Amino acid sequence: MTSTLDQAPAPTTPDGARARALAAAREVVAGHPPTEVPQREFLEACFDAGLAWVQFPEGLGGLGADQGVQAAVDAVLQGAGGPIPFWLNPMGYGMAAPTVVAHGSRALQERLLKPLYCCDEIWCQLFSEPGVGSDLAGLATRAVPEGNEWVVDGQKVWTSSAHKARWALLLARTDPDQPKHRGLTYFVLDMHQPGVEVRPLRQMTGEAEFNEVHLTGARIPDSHRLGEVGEGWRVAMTTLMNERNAIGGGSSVRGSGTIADALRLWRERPDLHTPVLRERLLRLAVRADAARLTGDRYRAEQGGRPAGPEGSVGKLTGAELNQEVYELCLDLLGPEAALYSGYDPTDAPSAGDPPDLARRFLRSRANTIEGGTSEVLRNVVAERLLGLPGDVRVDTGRPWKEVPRG
Amino acid sequence: MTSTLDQAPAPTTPDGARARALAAAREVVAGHPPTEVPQREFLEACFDAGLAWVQFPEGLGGLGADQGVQAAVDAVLQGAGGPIPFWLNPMGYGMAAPTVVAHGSRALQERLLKPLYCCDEIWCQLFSEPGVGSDLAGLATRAVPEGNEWVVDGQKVWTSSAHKARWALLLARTDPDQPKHRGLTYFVLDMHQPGVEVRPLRQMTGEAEFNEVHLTGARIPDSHRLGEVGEGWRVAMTTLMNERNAIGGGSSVRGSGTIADALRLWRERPDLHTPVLRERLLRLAVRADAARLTGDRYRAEQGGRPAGPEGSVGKLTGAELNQEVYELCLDLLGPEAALYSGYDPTDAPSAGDPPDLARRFLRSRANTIEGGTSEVLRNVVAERLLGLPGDVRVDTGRPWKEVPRG
Amino acid sequence: MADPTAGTTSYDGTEFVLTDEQEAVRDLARTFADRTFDESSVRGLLDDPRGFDPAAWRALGRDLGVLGLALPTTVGGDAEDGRGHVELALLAEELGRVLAGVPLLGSVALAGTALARCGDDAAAAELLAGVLAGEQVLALAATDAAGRWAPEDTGVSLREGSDGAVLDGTVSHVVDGAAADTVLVVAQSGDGPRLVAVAAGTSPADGLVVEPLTTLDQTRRLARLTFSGTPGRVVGDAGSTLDAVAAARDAGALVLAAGAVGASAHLLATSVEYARTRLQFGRAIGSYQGVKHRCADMHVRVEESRSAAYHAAWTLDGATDDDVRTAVDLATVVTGEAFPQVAKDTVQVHGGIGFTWEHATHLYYKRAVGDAALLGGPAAASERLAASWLDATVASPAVGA
Amino acid sequence: MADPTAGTTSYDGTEFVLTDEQEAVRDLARTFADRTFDESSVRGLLDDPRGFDPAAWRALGRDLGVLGLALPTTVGGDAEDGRGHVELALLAEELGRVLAGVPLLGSVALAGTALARCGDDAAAAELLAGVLAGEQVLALAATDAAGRWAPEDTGVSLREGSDGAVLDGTVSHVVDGAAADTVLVVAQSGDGPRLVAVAAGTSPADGLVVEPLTTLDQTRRLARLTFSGTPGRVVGDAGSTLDAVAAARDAGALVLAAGAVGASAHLLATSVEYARTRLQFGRAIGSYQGVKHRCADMHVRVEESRSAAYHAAWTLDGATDDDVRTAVDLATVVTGEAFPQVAKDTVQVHGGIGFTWEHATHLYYKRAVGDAALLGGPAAASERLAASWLDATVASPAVGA
Repeated sequence: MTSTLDQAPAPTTPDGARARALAAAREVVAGHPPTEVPQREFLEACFDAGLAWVQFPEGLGGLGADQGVQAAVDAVLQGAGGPIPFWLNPMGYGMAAPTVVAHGSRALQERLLKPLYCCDEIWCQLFSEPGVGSDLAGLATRAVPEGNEWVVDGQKVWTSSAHKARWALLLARTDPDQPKHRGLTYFVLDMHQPGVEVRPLRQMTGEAEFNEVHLTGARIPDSHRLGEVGEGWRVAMTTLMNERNAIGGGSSVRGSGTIADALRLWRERPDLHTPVLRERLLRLAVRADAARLTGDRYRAEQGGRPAGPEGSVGKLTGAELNQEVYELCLDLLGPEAALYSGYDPTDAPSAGDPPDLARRFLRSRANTIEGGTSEVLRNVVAERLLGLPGDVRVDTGRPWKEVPRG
Repeated sequence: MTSTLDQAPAPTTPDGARARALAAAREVVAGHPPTEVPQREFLEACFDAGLAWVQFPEGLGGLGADQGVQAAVDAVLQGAGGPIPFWLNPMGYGMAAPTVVAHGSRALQERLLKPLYCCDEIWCQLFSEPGVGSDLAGLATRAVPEGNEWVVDGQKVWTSSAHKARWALLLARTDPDQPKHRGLTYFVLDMHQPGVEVRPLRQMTGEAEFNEVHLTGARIPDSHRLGEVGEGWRVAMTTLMNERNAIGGGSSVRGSGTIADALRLWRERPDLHTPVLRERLLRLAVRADAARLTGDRYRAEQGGRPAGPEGSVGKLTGAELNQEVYELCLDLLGPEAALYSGYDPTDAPSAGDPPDLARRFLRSRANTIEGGTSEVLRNVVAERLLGLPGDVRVDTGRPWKEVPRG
Repeated sequence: MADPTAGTTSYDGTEFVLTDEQEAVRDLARTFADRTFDESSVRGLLDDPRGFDPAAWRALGRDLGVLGLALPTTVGGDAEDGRGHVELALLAEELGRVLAGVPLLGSVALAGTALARCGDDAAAAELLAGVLAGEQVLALAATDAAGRWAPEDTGVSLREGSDGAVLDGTVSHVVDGAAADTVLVVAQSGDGPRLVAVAAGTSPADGLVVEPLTTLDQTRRLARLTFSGTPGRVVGDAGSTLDAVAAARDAGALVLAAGAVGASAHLLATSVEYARTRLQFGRAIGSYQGVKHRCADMHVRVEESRSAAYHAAWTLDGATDDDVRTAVDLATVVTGEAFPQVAKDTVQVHGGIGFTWEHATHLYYKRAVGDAALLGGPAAASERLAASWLDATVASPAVGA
Repeated sequence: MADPTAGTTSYDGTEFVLTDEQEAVRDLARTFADRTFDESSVRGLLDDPRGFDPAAWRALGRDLGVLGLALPTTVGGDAEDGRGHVELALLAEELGRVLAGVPLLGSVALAGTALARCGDDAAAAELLAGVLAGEQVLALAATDAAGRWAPEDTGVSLREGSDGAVLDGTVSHVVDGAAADTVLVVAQSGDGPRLVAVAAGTSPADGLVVEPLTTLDQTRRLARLTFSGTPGRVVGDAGSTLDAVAAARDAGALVLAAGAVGASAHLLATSVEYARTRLQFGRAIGSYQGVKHRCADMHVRVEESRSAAYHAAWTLDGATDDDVRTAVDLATVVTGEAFPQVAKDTVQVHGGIGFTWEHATHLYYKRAVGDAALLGGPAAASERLAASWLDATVASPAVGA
């Protein structure tokens, strides 16, 4: 059904847990109506009721229930006007929380999860570096042990929300003598310390959506390590898969998502119509719908199971489609496309403004790069889904420090 | 100028040689009017007058003149109704003759060149093999010395005109212990001997334009070797470059070549017009014209010098354009495209028939494979014209027999 | 036009999740297709005058009993509440995978659906009995003399002869038209278009000339039929004709789309296997990004084809809230773009061998090209989608009720 | 419309082969461009209110003397027999390569050509003198209030005021319109469109409002001009106006196309250098076919762009037997497709860094996008080519006399 997302999830959980969670959700929205109480109060109530991540242990924002129950709970919470927690603290909610709960000590979990969910503490991710690009495992930021701490030096880039983040997920090299994947360790870094400097990174749209983060003798207590020393790559892979699937998630309503911008422009501006542009728009709308249905199909076929590399298909098609959609919008606009709302970072439109198509057009160039370049995603599709052999590797098994970089 | 091909070539040759050649050409057409005498008589007269390949030595069909003079001579000969020799014996005229004159003994040259030019003896090329594909230098056909002869065993494929050829250009492996490029030798093989078996190779159009050639103890006198033992690759490369440039040569008249088929269909069938197909045809016509002008520009910029890897650009664009042109033709034809003139090899239309668009459509699938796949040509463009590094090689320097094949 | 059965029943399954019964149909179809058709048997039919395998047809009808899966019980089929299209798609996918030589499209999807919707269940049941048993072949002639899908005006006229209804005119590109025992012709009468059943046994003396066409795709036969005062039997209601033929086209387009999914998936598997094992310069060609990325794109196309075709099937079953015509047209456009492209990519991945007659790829490529010329093809479907999504001034392409 | 000078003189050079003098112009332009403009100076102009470098403009006009290369001697330029377009293209290519901030397009190609063809050489010479010396800037306003190229009806009207001609109306997207000392406006009079020179010094009290627009491409400035009873001076013949503006568009389109060639070639060189030196997984990224084949395709696009732009230049010089309008439109369509694509490919080859403000690629990308919105762009050129090549029932696209 095209409206599967609105339906109750498949009943894979014992009815008891499900009923208990739903009762708790109804109690929260009754006691703390999200449209009436401050957002923080509502979020705290959710957390305390175990509705933040129902599959987490009790006391850590969860109920120890099946993850499939979350959709039903969210339907109640959001149906009453509650916020979508992911968008409040994306790196925290989507990436940090599952990693901390899987790899952190109980003390660390208790320290971090509630402020994360309540948005008292925003999270960011320190993975990418100027030198690494698609070769993430080749990263050079060093973490050196010193007593009960780690001392970190290096430079990270493409960090969203770094300027407002209290905590960062950090991937750093702890052993340069190992082959690259085996010398990495995963940490939680306190962003509020002298060794951390955040600089905005301006992009072609004029805005600075991302940051560079310079780490100079930054310190991390060993208790903030997630997973074993040298196991950082394995820990990170779980996180990245979540990110890619989130990006390529897609919509389940025809004509929504990026294509909606082109369809709206088409409807509102009949003066711009030509038969050739009509054909181009139709083809894009068809591709958007084929991608949408494929996302629906994968979700249906997977039931409650987490997505695998199939998620790369949606990310790949979505990224290229976005670019073509905004190219069409600019072609439709003709001379109007020569204008811009302004490159000063403060010129960026606010949420209520009509879509700034030229800005989205420029922004879409990053879609085939961020979260896995289209080249890497095609490798993933071909190698992991189709079983084609990998490329000839010159770096496998060599100590990281001996592999040429640049 | 769009009509450069009709003009006299740039005067890079001493006027004497040029005038002498033109005088000889006028004498030949006066004494042996090509529209009146048998074709063989005309060709023999041309050869004897040194007008076959003016740059060849006297007595071997040439005058020892600059190659640039040939265009002026051909203008006279073909202007009087003479045939275009290339199309009478393509492998002989375009590939065998230059190779024989560069690498054969004088005795061999005297034996082979005149019958070649007069079309008493047709030539073919035995390079490709079922196992090699783009990796031509990996070929497996063996030539083993025995007394003053070589004994050849192996299988060749994609051979045009093999069934009517008297001679073949053969590339065979003479030393499997050498890395693949260094163990090859180049021969002239007599096709009229028991060890040579020619089998037609039927293609998706229904016709058998090519052949397989099975070599079983075929014999070659050592005097029919072209170039040194182990130098076959170097000798072959000259020949192949000629072939690729011939394929990608292109036209110098707007709207001619493959695109003409689509333009003619468009003109003759206004009932098939739609705005969207009109746009597609326009884009193809623009691409065809951009490719045509690029060919013109390369020829003009190169003056009389032989083409280098730039020829790959024309072959690459031409092949993909051909395919799109015939795809458009079939889309234009709609239901008519579901029909075919017949798959029996005898159903192929003759020269006078209207173009069989469905047949050309099917035939065009080979364009991006034959004479260098589009993948290989993109490598050539990127590596030889742009200087990008080659791929990681696992076969370089290894003895041929140790490199995996299949 | 919405499927009249949509919304009248509630469907308790989930779109894209096969029921156990549907899984069983797929397994049955796959086993049958693999056992019955291999490359050699498919090639054997290329020059066969009938162009299909009567034994396989009988097996599908009589032994497996799968030809009535999407035809209503009221005409002898197995489908309740307008269901069965998922099953039909699975069958068509598996048959398409092997280019099976059976007249499923003409007999079941086109003529069968038209009869089931013609308004005369008794006549429909009578004409369909032989088909459901795999004993007979039916065809639907709703094209014009140029082979264009044109049910509103095929150019065949219906008049009262001395002994009943007679037809005059020519239709071309009739799927399974030469093999058909009975052809259901859409003919123009004073009451508008009518369905007229003409027995193929009708002698030339009665003015029926059946010419098999030489088709680009030799695995799917087309014929030209010329009627000159040819007697026929009018079936169904005058008012139902166009709706019946439209439903037939929907079912036919589903069979084509699902067949394209099976064929494309087969081509992809062939290409991947070749790319894994064919070596060039000492390496598998699939390790080069030129080949590897092409295969990745083929995979995306196959996946999207499957999503679109299955969505059409579930929608025809009334199991989504989408519009039937939209879902079917979407499947036609998506598979109509993907299938030829995947076939071209397959030739390119295989290199020279993929261009030969000996290699099976050309049979699939021609199927892809030939399919595009049937039922209006992706061109007409695309035009309808554009009219529905883009031309309406008020309606948005968001899914309505 | 054929170039009126074509065919009147015989040209003894060969198309695509530069004469020694043309080589010298190219070398001069390249040296000048490289010495005068680097990324830092180009970025410095992004926020400059004038948007161009007056010293560079003076150097081109007074010191190098290259601004009149394609303008006839009769108006103070250097061109004989309608020649000089190859030289203009070479100059534009080298300036485009570095995104040079000089008003060549508006002052020379557009306003200069329009004046040279307006039918009043004396007035043209007078207005052009400051431009040829690199002291002044001219602009041509032939767009409408929405910025569409619309010389037939810009929406500006010309009437007789108490003290002479006055204008009313709005034009937008006027290239170099805010920097211009004099704007040549195409205005509608009772005699049809006329060229009217308006001094930019005209005070707002006289009803001239000049609004610089915030452009996507900050390296090429556009302005909106509103006239309210604004006084101006009519120049040239009524009958010559549209031909003069059409010639201006041809020259402007040549400058855009040649500039696109220089810019695309620069992007390709940047991409190749990055692909040669940037390592991933221990190898240069240019050794992967994903990147390598992209670069190969970029090369083909740059080569075809150069061929088409040069062919337009030689054709405008009367040195080919092609039609001027066709050759210019072809150059617009080919470069209009290639330049944005090459810019997009450059971003992709560079990865994240190519998306940053700090990297110069976005300046070129925006130039590519902005250019497409000028002079009707590739869309209008493509439409004219289609009308000429495809719609005529008799004429074939083969080159005529």
